[in-house]
Amino acid sequence: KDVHIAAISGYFAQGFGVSIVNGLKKAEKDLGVKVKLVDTGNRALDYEEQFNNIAKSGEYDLVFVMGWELVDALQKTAAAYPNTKFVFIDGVLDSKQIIYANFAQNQGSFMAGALAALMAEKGSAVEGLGDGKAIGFVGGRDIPVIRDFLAGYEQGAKTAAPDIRLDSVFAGTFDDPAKGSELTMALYGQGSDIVYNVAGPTGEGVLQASAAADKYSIGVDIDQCNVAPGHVMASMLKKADVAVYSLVKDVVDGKGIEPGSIHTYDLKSGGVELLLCPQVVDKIPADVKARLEALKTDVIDGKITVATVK
Amino acid sequence: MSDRIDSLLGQALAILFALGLGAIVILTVDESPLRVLVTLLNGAFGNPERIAGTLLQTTPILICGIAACISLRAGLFNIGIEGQLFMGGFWATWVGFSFNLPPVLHLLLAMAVAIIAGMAWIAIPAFFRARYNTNEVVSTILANYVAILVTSYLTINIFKRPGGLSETPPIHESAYLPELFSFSRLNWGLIIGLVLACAVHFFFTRMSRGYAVSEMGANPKFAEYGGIDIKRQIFVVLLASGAVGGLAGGVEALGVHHRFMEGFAPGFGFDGVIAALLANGSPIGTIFTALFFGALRSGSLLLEVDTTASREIITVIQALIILAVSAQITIKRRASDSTAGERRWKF
Amino acid sequence: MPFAIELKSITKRFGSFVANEGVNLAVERGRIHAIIGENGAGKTTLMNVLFGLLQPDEGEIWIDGEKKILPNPAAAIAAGIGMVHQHFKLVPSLTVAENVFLGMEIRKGGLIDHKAQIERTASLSKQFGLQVDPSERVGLLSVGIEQRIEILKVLVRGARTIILDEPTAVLTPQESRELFQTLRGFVAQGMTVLFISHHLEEVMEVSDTVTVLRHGKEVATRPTAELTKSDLVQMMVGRFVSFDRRPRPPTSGKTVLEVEDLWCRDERRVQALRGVSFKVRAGEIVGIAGVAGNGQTELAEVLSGLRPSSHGAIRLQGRPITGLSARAIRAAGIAHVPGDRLVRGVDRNASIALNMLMGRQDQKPWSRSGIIDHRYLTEQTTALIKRFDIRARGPESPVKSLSGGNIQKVVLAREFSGDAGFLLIDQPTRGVDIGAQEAIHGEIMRQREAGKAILLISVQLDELSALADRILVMFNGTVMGELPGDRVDEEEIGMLMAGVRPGSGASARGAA
Amino acid sequence: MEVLERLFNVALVVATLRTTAPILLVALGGSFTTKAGIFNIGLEGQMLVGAFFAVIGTIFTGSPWIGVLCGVAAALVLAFVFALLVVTFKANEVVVGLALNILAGGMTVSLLKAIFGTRGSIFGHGLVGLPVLRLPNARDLGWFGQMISGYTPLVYVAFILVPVLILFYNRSRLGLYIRVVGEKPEAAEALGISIARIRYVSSLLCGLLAGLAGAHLSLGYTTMFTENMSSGRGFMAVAILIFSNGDPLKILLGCLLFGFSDALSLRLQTFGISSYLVLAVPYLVALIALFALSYRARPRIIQETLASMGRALSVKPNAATDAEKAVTRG
Ligand SMILES: Nc1ncnc2c1ncn2[C@@H]1O[C@H](COP(=O)(O)OP(=O)(O)OP(=O)(O)O)[C@@H](O)[C@H]1O
Ligand SMILES: Nc1ncnc2c1ncn2[C@@H]1O[C@H](COP(=O)(O)OP(=O)(O)OP(=O)(O)O)[C@@H](O)[C@H]1O
Ligand SMILES: [Mg+2]
Ligand SMILES: [Mg+2]
Repeated sequence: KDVHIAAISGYFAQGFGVSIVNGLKKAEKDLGVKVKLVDTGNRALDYEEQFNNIAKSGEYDLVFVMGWELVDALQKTAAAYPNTKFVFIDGVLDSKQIIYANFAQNQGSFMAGALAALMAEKGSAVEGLGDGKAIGFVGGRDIPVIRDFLAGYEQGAKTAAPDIRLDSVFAGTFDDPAKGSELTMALYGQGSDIVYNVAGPTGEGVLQASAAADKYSIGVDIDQCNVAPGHVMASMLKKADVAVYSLVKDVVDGKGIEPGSIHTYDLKSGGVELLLCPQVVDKIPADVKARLEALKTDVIDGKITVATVK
Repeated sequence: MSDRIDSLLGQALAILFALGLGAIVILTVDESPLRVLVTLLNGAFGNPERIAGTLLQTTPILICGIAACISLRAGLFNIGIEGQLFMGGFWATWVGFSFNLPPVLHLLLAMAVAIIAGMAWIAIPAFFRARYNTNEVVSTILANYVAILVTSYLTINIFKRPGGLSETPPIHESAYLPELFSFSRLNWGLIIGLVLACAVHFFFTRMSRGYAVSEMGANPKFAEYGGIDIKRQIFVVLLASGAVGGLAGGVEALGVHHRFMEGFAPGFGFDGVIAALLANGSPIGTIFTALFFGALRSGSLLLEVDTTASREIITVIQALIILAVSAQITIKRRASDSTAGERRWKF
Repeated sequence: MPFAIELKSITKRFGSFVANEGVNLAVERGRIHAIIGENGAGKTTLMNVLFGLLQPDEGEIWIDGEKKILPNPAAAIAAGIGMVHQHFKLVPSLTVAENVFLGMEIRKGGLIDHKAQIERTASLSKQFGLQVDPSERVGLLSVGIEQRIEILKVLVRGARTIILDEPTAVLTPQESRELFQTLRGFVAQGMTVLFISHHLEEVMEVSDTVTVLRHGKEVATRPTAELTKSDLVQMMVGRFVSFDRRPRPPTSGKTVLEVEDLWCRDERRVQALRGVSFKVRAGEIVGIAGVAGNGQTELAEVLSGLRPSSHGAIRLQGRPITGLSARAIRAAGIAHVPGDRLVRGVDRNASIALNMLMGRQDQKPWSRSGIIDHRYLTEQTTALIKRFDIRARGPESPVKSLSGGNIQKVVLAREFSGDAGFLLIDQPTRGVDIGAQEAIHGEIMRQREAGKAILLISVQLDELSALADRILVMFNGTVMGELPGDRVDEEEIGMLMAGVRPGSGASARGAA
Repeated sequence: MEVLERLFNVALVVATLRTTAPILLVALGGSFTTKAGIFNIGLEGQMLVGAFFAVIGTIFTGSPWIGVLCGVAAALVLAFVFALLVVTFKANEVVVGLALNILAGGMTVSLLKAIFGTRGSIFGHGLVGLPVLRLPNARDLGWFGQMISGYTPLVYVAFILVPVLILFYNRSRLGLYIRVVGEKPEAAEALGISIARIRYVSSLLCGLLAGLAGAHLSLGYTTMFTENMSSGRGFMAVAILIFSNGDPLKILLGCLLFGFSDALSLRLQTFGISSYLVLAVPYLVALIALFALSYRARPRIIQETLASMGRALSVKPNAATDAEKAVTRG
């Protein structure tokens, strides 16, 4: 019997969603499962029927759900169809029927903030940096998940270099790269030399702006080093592809996944990670790299607790 | 009567033409039009739940459509229904979660506030349209953007509930608009919409004010000659249209979502305008066009799950239908308005 | 020498309506030729045929001894014919020179050469004595200058025959005189001028020959010198009392409407009314005669509150109503049959019944507490359809399915069936056939007998003489004189309509 | 003081010019239809398909220039449909414009899914943007050099088009005829100028520039396509067109105002003002400008009220036609 997997989200087009899709594609290829992607669009009214349509078919062995706006519909459906296994990606809810794949984006962002701050502190000692002693952040919409990234980023920066200024802005939308690019230019203009994007397609504009302005940016969710090679300093990976793949594999292998179980993907488990881009890695001074390693260890060991925003 | 049949026939032909084009579009994305049609029908009417789902989708389109009808009949173009809906939805929610009131009273107050919010949101464009003839199409479209941003601001920066959700706290149950059946979120909003459609139909066909408004839309010079105060009436009509737009938001907030969040009800305002246009500004006709769009929307939800075609195909087909019908209307107009040519010579 | 222009038995039909019937017209080169006739006599139609705007159904056009087919204005222009339309077609935001050269711009390197255009315009304007400032924007100029520009447009296209449709209708007396000067200059340079006019003294003054049209037929073509003004009027209006005067019991009551020194401007901000005063008593029909465009429309609009007056007072039943809204004026007791019935008088797409409702949708018994009594409306409409002999399938028939005459009856039925004490009736039978005219006249008389005060504006003298107790003749925004309705002296009224005060001999235009 | 310096500097000017360029291009396109007496609310959609097909064209040919051509061609198709319905079939301009916007939105997403398998954004796939032009010697000019150098070509095109269009309307025959058709169709008709033809031509010219504006968004401003990436810029342009009446110079001023308010408001965010409020600023500026200018223009408007009212909407199958040709002016 074929294994059928569904994924439902409004964000398949954005970094994190792309990562999920990649994981599923890989599972499709390697494990021979059947995958159905359901795009929710952006109308709250539609979500519940879409969940119902999926659950009622009874056809899917595992349903991945991504996006906080779907929570309401998810919980209702999960309660109504206890036999359908839903995996909520990127958060933990009260329901015991749902499986959770939780990513510690705050931890990853903590590392990104530390890197940005340490580099900014070096100032013009590093090629392409100025002495603004400031770092930037461009968010998509001003929503809690993005604030969670921001909180980690800020804490990382302050921990690594307390004097660094952080300018954070939001584009108000995930799909206006032009606005992302403009915001980034504004941040550069105000002294930031490194800008972290957490803004989906808007963020692509951030990365492109770093190339246009000959400055630095930090990618998010997936490996974005190649969007603006040499200008993307690092990418904060949220390895949804890995998470998704391993969960699917468990199903294929007949290992039961416990409803209500929480699968955590953090620095410790390697589910989130700061990837220094190979094009830039040589420009990063050794002491910065060492400090980053130390900070990472502190977080993993629990010496530093990274704040989270809900 | 034959006029009526002619025009219905014309519209039907136009819709068929658009559907034909739509079929071609579907073929280009490698899906069978027939399968799409069957899935659509199944998704929209396959079982009682799905029928209720269709009616659930129909409700906001219908109420927004009535808001549009009110302005269209007066020869005005309120494209800001979207913004009025967001405002109405937000402020109804606000009443719903910030006050503790007895059940019916709470609901009524929240509805009233939704209506007032919708009116307030159109008041300035309406004033400038009435007084200085400021193009209401553009001013109401721009106001939509502002409304969506402002409600987002209020939701996320001011009233956000704790937790990972970008939404307001839920409203108290005393402000719920009751559901009609246990198996669906379909609620009294549909009844409100139907009653409103009949009321607006009654207004335009039976009431003196409605007569004055529709004559202003049909021939403003005649209305002016008959002693109708056009400026005042423009203002009032736009306010009324905004009020219904706000009500649509109230119904969605109190009947379906019980809270306000991002993505509250995007696009329903536009759908409503289009439904009203297709119905030629008739509220009763809008019931059917709204149902048509509701079925398309609802059917497309299954389409997404059961076929490889995406829901945007439905948007494309919708647009094609509007285009076909808009041209159709004028083909008739040109044929019947033979006096226009005569008049030109008399100049 | 061949005629400059020769039209041979031109017939032009619009549907079943014959606008020109076998019209012959021959004009020698170097002459000013006038064409006169009542409204709707077919003058403009004939000129449009000559200018290629309309195609004749029968007949031939010969220009300088050659037979021509003129499928469009461009062909006419190529044949040396130019036309200045009754309504100017200038673009306000463009300069004089740009307007003159519009459609045949002088270009250098692909771009319009404004300098050259201005120079050419200046030299042309000098050559023909048409003073204009070529670089001025047209929107800022007066009507008189606009007309010069229209003439320049024609000249610059090399016209040798110039048609002017009612050129003096919009001009001040001084401007008219200057225009005539210019026209004489044209013929002195070997050009030919055809012009249409309703002002007989002008025709007498400047034309060499004159053609009179009546009901689409040519009545006469004569050298002007052989004719007197009263000959012209005679030929123009024919046996103008075509209706028998309606028998009338004397019913004269108290003054209902009083207009005192009323002034207003038209859309172009030109004074359209210049101090009009009169009274209308109950049971009296006061006629307003005059050539169209002498302020009658504006008078009607001011009285009904659709146009603001700039000065003066209107009193209805002794109460001042100046400056009130159209609604308040209606409520005060004025019913109005508008002159442009398709624009203002009806909603063509609505049913007859709904058209009957306009203006009284808020009144009992048409509506009660805001709800229209459709049963009453249908009953009333059915009754009115019967009473006014409206040929329609029923009260629900859309107005657009009715013929012109019947649409007019719908308007009359609505306005006459109210209880307004004063009826303002503008062109009640324009475009209406004889049968319907009879009926409408009968209805107007019934209203008079019912004690209504009636102001009847009409360009048809026979209509006025059949109906009116007194006739006021309007000219150029003023009341030229008053005649008793029962003894209309055609000579006298013709003179007044032409702006000549009997006895004084001088044109009133000069005095105005 | 320091705050002001952080806010007002050359970077702000540069940002203003950058944010202005796409709106300017599309608004200049709209100037053709506005001048020809057509109310074109479909600019948004034309821009969007322009952006989309520019990217598609680039991906399939590898040349951004061919991409630009593809974008323009797609916008032209939409413009042609607009003209066909509005001019030939006398459909309501607002209805057609809105429907074409919806069509553009749905079509681009459907095609995204059909071609790339997902909705959202496309970049990579061998997509290359238009090159940045650095003017020679710009460095020697100091801040001025900074201001005028380093944009992608279509930015220069947008600003150069302003004088070109002024010249076009004042000195070219077509420009003159477009103005005449919009202002006084009877005059054009009387002189044998075909109103329909001029309206077609101006619709297509409009499509041309709207397509360029879209291509600029996806190949110049950024190098990617995102669904709905025109983000209301077309509607902004319509607002500007209403109060500029289509005059290129006034369009430039209007666009600069929006570009400036956009650029400035983005910077204001770093001072802790909520992003949602800041983002509303350009729309509010547009609204205020619309209202303020219509208040000023009122005497003319009073006369036109009735004419435009009949025309503003003829949903009723046979509503007044005589006012149809009147131009909507705010
Ligand atoms: N295009 C047309 N279609 C139908 N009837 C027309 C048309 N043009 C003119 N007519 C009719 O033909 C008749 C003659 O019109 P024409 O304009 O030639 O009159 P005129 O003598 O110039 O009148 P006026 O003195 O009022 O200008 C009128 O009854 C008019 O209604
Ligand atoms: N478009 C139409 N639809 C339906 N009926 C029509 C239409 N046009 C005309 N009719 C009918 O045909 C009849 C003749 O119309 P027509 O306009 O020729 O009248 P007419 O003889 O000129 O009358 P009048 O002299 O009053 O203008 C009218 O009574 C009218 O009811
Ligand atoms: Mg005439
Ligand atoms: Mg007739």
